[in-house]
Amino acid sequence: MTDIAAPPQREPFTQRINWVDIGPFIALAVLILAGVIINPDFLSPTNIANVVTRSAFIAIIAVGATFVISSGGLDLSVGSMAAFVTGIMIMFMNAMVPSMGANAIIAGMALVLCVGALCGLFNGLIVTVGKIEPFIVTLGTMGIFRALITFMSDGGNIPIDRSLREPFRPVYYGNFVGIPIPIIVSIVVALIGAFILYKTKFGRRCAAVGANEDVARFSGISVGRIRTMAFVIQGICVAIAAICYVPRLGAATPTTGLLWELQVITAVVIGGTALRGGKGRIWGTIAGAVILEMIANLMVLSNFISEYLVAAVQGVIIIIAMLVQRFSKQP
Amino acid sequence: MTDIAAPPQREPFTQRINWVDIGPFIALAVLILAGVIINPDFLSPTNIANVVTRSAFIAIIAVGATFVISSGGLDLSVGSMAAFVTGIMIMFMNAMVPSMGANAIIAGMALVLCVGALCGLFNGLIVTVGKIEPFIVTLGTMGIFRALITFMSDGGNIPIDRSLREPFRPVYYGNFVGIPIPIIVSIVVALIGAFILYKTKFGRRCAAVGANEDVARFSGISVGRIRTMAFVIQGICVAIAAICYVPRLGAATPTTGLLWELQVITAVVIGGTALRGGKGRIWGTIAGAVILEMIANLMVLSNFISEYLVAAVQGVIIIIAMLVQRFSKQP
Amino acid sequence: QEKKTIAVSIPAATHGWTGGVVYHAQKAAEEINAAFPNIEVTVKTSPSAAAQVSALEDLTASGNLNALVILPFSSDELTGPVQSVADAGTFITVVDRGLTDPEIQDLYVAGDNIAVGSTTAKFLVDNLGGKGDVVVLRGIPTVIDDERIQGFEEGLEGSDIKILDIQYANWNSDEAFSLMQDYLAKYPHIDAVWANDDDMLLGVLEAIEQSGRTEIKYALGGNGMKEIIEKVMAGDAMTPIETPYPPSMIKTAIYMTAAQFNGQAPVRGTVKLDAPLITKDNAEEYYFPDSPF
Amino acid sequence: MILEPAQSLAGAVPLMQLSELSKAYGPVTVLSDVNLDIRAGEIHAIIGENGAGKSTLMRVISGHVKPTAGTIRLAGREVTFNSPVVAEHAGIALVHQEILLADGLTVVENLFLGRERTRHGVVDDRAMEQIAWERLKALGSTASPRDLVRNLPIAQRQLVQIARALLEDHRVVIFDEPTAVLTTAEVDTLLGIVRGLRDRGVAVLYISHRLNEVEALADRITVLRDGKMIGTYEAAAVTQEDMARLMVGRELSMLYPPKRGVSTLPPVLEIEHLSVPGFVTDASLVARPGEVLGLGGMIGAGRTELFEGLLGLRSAKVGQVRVKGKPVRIHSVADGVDAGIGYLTEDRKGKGLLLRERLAPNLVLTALSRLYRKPYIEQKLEARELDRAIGEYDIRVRSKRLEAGQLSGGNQQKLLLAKIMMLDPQVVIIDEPTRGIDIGNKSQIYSFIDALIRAGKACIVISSELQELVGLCDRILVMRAGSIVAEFSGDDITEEAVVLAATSGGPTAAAGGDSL
Ligand SMILES: Nc1ncnc2c1ncn2[C@@H]1O[C@H](COP(=O)(O)OP(=O)(O)OP(=O)(O)O)[C@@H](O)[C@H]1O
Ligand SMILES: Nc1ncnc2c1ncn2[C@@H]1O[C@H](COP(=O)(O)OP(=O)(O)OP(=O)(O)O)[C@@H](O)[C@H]1O
Ligand SMILES: [Mg+2]
Ligand SMILES: [Mg+2]
Repeated sequence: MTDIAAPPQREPFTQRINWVDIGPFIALAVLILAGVIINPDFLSPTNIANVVTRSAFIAIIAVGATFVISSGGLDLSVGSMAAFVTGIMIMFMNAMVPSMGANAIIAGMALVLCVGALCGLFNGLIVTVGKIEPFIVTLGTMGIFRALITFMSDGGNIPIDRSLREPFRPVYYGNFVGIPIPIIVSIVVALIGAFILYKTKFGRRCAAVGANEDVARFSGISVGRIRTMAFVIQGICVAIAAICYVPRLGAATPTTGLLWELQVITAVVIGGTALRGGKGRIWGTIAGAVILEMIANLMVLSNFISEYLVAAVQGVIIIIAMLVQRFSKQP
Repeated sequence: MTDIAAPPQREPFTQRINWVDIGPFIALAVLILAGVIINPDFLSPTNIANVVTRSAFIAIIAVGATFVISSGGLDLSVGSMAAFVTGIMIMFMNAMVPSMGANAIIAGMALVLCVGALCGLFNGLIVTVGKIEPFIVTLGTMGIFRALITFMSDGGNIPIDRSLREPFRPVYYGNFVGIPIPIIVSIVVALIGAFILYKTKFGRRCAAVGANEDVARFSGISVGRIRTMAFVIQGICVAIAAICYVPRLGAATPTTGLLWELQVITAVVIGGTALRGGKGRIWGTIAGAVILEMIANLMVLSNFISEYLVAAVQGVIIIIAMLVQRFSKQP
Repeated sequence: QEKKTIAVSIPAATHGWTGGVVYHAQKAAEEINAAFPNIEVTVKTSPSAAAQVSALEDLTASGNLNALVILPFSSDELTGPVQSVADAGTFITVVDRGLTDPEIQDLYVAGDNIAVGSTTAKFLVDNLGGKGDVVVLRGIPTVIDDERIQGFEEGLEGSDIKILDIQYANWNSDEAFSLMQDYLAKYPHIDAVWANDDDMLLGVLEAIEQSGRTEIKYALGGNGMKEIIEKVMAGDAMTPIETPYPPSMIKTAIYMTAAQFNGQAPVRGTVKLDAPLITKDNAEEYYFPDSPF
Repeated sequence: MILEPAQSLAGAVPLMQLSELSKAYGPVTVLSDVNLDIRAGEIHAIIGENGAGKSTLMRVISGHVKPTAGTIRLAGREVTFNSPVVAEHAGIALVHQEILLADGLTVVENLFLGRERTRHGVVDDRAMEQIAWERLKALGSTASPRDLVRNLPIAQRQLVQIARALLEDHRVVIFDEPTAVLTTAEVDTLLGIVRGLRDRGVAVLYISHRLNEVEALADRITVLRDGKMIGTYEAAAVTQEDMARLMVGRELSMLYPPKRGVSTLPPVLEIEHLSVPGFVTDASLVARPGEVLGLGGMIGAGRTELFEGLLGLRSAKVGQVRVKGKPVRIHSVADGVDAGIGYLTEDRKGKGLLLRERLAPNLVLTALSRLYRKPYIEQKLEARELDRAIGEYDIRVRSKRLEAGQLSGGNQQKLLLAKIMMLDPQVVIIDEPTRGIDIGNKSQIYSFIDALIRAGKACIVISSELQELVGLCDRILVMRAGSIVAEFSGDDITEEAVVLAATSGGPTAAAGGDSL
């Protein structure tokens, strides 16, 4: 009974774990197959590049959401937070242009990261100090951020200064060794996220808090601090996404980031992270984000779906994607 | 130890329980006070009647949501489901008018209840049989129902037949002993809901399934069936709400019920039902629904809020409402 | 000869007017595809500015796009992306809202949202004898909404007509209904109501009817929804006029764009659709009974 | 002497027959070829070391786990239980070793879950509460039917769980270490009830590590070792020593290490005037290095809350706390750890371990910051720590990739001990150190405790097992109804004295102690 050596033939466990991780990628593969059948152009380099690049926003934010959700929280405010911080960033840069010229972009980036972190901190503190359901808190702050951007833009929109458009453009449209910048950014974010979640004390504690709050407290983990930190990370991710977003649309409007929160959470869940908390799966999340964007892309590329029914088809595909995973999990 | 003493006086517990239940009503009271201070017209009979009547839709749907949530589920599709069943109902009634005249309304009501129940069943089966997070499933069906109504109405709207307008009108605008019909309906729905949830085996098992799935299963409760039933009840409530809704504007449009799901869930949570499942609180839910509608009403009645910031103030008030509860809970 | 493709990119049918746009766009597509075998028109809707940019990328990805007809979500956000489509040599037709850089578009079929506001305002100024109290319901915070409000306020300038209140009702009849009920509770005297879109007007009318308030002389909308046109034709006292903002403008644009692939010389420049006052007399010409809108 | 396995008596037809039962998890064989017959109207004890497979066997019998091979016959007919429900309909009830209740619900709701009593369609709360009240009373539980289970101490939960299993009449009732979390008084009541069941012709399967109970109760005894049957014996024929030897497969050294005698060294931990509203009133105590300080009392005396209060896990009013003479303020477990206080919870499944997490992460969870100066984690280091702990505390795991929840109760406890010791605290507070632990492991844990005392640390042991307190501790404080009422040391320490102080003429005084 005392044979301690971890025998290599412990397949069931290794397998089970791998399967959960692979699930989303299988779904992704299936989707790509479908795509090729529907429209050969689907696999054209430009199209793939476009789709993946686009999914960057959601992917980056969803990495943050993976922290929040695995620590047992939920953040509905990310969409409007994105709009809000984008607005702040643009206004600030426009104000700085006269004095700093193109450097305003650097300053803007620095600022938006701080603002994002603060927004996250705000969410986190209300949740942990006020001891209120994250759902309600972030629903509230969702309204707050949305209103602030509407206010800042007087219900219209906040365009970025002409002189900044060009220098800023590459952040979205540029590429590095052929890979679009946003893709690189999101990969980097995911790498860092994965490192923090899987390889640091904080990450461990995050998962512990999400898995069983009592055990966490009895193990000397300050549950509140961990939860708050998760929200802060979420805020920073939102800010990073905003940085990639600005050059794409060149303006912040009251409708910026509308309903992103749903896409983000969907990406996380499709990625295999349970909404009730516990283990988070960064790479699955990334896959989830790409899946969502690909579905939207297929809707445009396919010609046999009535415009009115697009949303329905998307809904169906999302559910199917989950089923594919479910069953890929039973080997 | 043999003599069985009568059950002990259990003040502490009755008290504890009461506090949770009273919480939302305290918040409501505070809100009303604030309202009167902001604008005396607030308490005018017409205004109160209008507000409460308006809250009926959300209240009725939220009663259903209380079942789903307390059984550990979540339904994001209620808003678009409402739009969809409304559309079905109107089209059916319009088709029946020639043959049945005003009786088409009765037939329509019967039909919509069945359709609602089926929609709920659909959600429930995917969740329980497919074993997919309710969040994702209902996010998918939300898209599906929304698309269907858009399709049915060609993106325009589906107006009710002129000849039905008048006979149907009272269902929203009429009143019984001075109380508007929708209020009566929602009270009746709440009464029935409370009875089912608190006084029947099903209700007890709902809470048990939400509180601890494994324990429920070991106790021989068929978790799947209970969860599915909860979704069906949700569907029926949506249908009832639809019945009260049709006569109000006499049409279904692709924007009908937009974002109701968020209001519904908020009402339930403000009402004191925990999102992670367990005990559901019907009356709290009703209070929650009224609170939400009242906040919106106050936003308009108050003079000092920029139209841009309304959402922000609402968000703040919702959070405060939760805090009020939190602290009213510690006597 | 080889097939010419025209892509039409428009907002998704999220409320009545956009619903009308989608309807007319699809009708145009069907008709043209049927009539001219060498022309292929595809219609794509997008729920948001970001999605519309994505759609543009997708449509151009294949690289064989001859013309683009676009009704931009918002000018600033779409200017850049449309620019890059134009750079690929595609013929650009912009509908309704101009881009921030007019150089980009070959053809511009312009609606005039400012006019929608100001025409209505002028009517009120004339018919309320230059003074009175009005409440306003605005839509979803977007450029359209902003321009209409702007036009309305300009239109009132110089008169003694006072705007008691402006609130968002998101172009949603239910929210408009609630909002109007609250306006009625808040203001004992209202002379006129303006909802900057007919969807909202429907809710407003119900609320007024329910309240039984008699002092309200006018409840006006905008966009030319058929239900409202019907009222105008019927000479309704409360809604005697309407300002058109015909979603059919998309159809016009598509046809004008398609013409060039059919032998005719490409039409360039700007076509401005005015927003004339629709009254009992001219209502018929704005009435499309089979349109959903 | 050599023991002959008992021949199953001719005539007495077994109610239940297990033949060649085996269970394997993947490549891990947990049960192999178990043959067992269970008769109506007998109390059949199953004993074995931690991880021997007792619980697994019971889970198989009661349909919670499907056997990989073998057959079960009930009253002669072969049966297969696909779910606990089927088994229960066949008349088989299991009281789980771990507590399976919905904490969010009240006691009565848990009791009647899935068997609600109704009066024409309406659930009949009055009736259910009345029944609940009677059943709990009969079990000597202090819980009220309307208490939220979440708010009950673990012992009360156990009683609720037992009440639940006994709610309806069954042909076979299985108790998996029912007394592990109970104090003498409740144990006696329970034993009485178990005997009652037997006399009503019910077949009782009874798992316990408390051999004195087994001796006092069992008609026949089956011994498991490493998942294999060692044999079934007539209880009359075996002594506790025999049982211990059969379980462990070797002669046992004596259970308790020699006492160290009352220490006079300056105290490591001094608690002055600590109150936990509702549970503890004005408790003061000192713990000195070189002695084991015991904390006795009936369930619900407030011992757990005292220390949960000390560590800021409950709101508490503290006069002053000193560690090594220096005043410290403790608001959280983390503060406690920094101050050198380690607390090992009594509720290892609920508050001790992440059951769905692997062993290594569980082991290092509290010690993360001590283990890693750098912000990031090296799995290697972790693995090494796990090996060390496994060796040092002799944790029996078949694979290091298991999740904590898959360890047997006893091994979970050792893992938990290892987890706390990773902080090398000055004061170790162990709440119910040997709850559900087999005799072999017990003596091990006692020697661990002895070792750390000799290493100059102080140790406080909260135990509801009188024998343990008396056998292990050099000084004993007794709590009653939230306050410390007595202190014994040296030769004054006797079970009788402790029980008397703990109950002091209370209703259960008479019942106290004498089962030991
Ligand atoms: N799901 C599982 N997967 C793998 N191994 C398991 C699983 N469940 C239990 N085991 C192993 O089966 C063995 C027997 O466990 P079991 O709980 O039956 O022991 P036990 O006799 O009840 O011990 P204790 O007296 O501590 O309760 C243990 O070694 C345990 O690690
Ligand atoms: N949250 C709670 N609400 C109400 N009563 C409680 C709560 N928790 C415990 N109790 C009661 O408070 C008293 C203290 O329980 P506690 O578990 O601390 O006793 P203990 O001495 O630790 O017993 P054990 O041997 O189980 O540790 C008991 O009467 C228990 O029933
Ligand atoms: Mg066991
Ligand atoms: Mg205790």
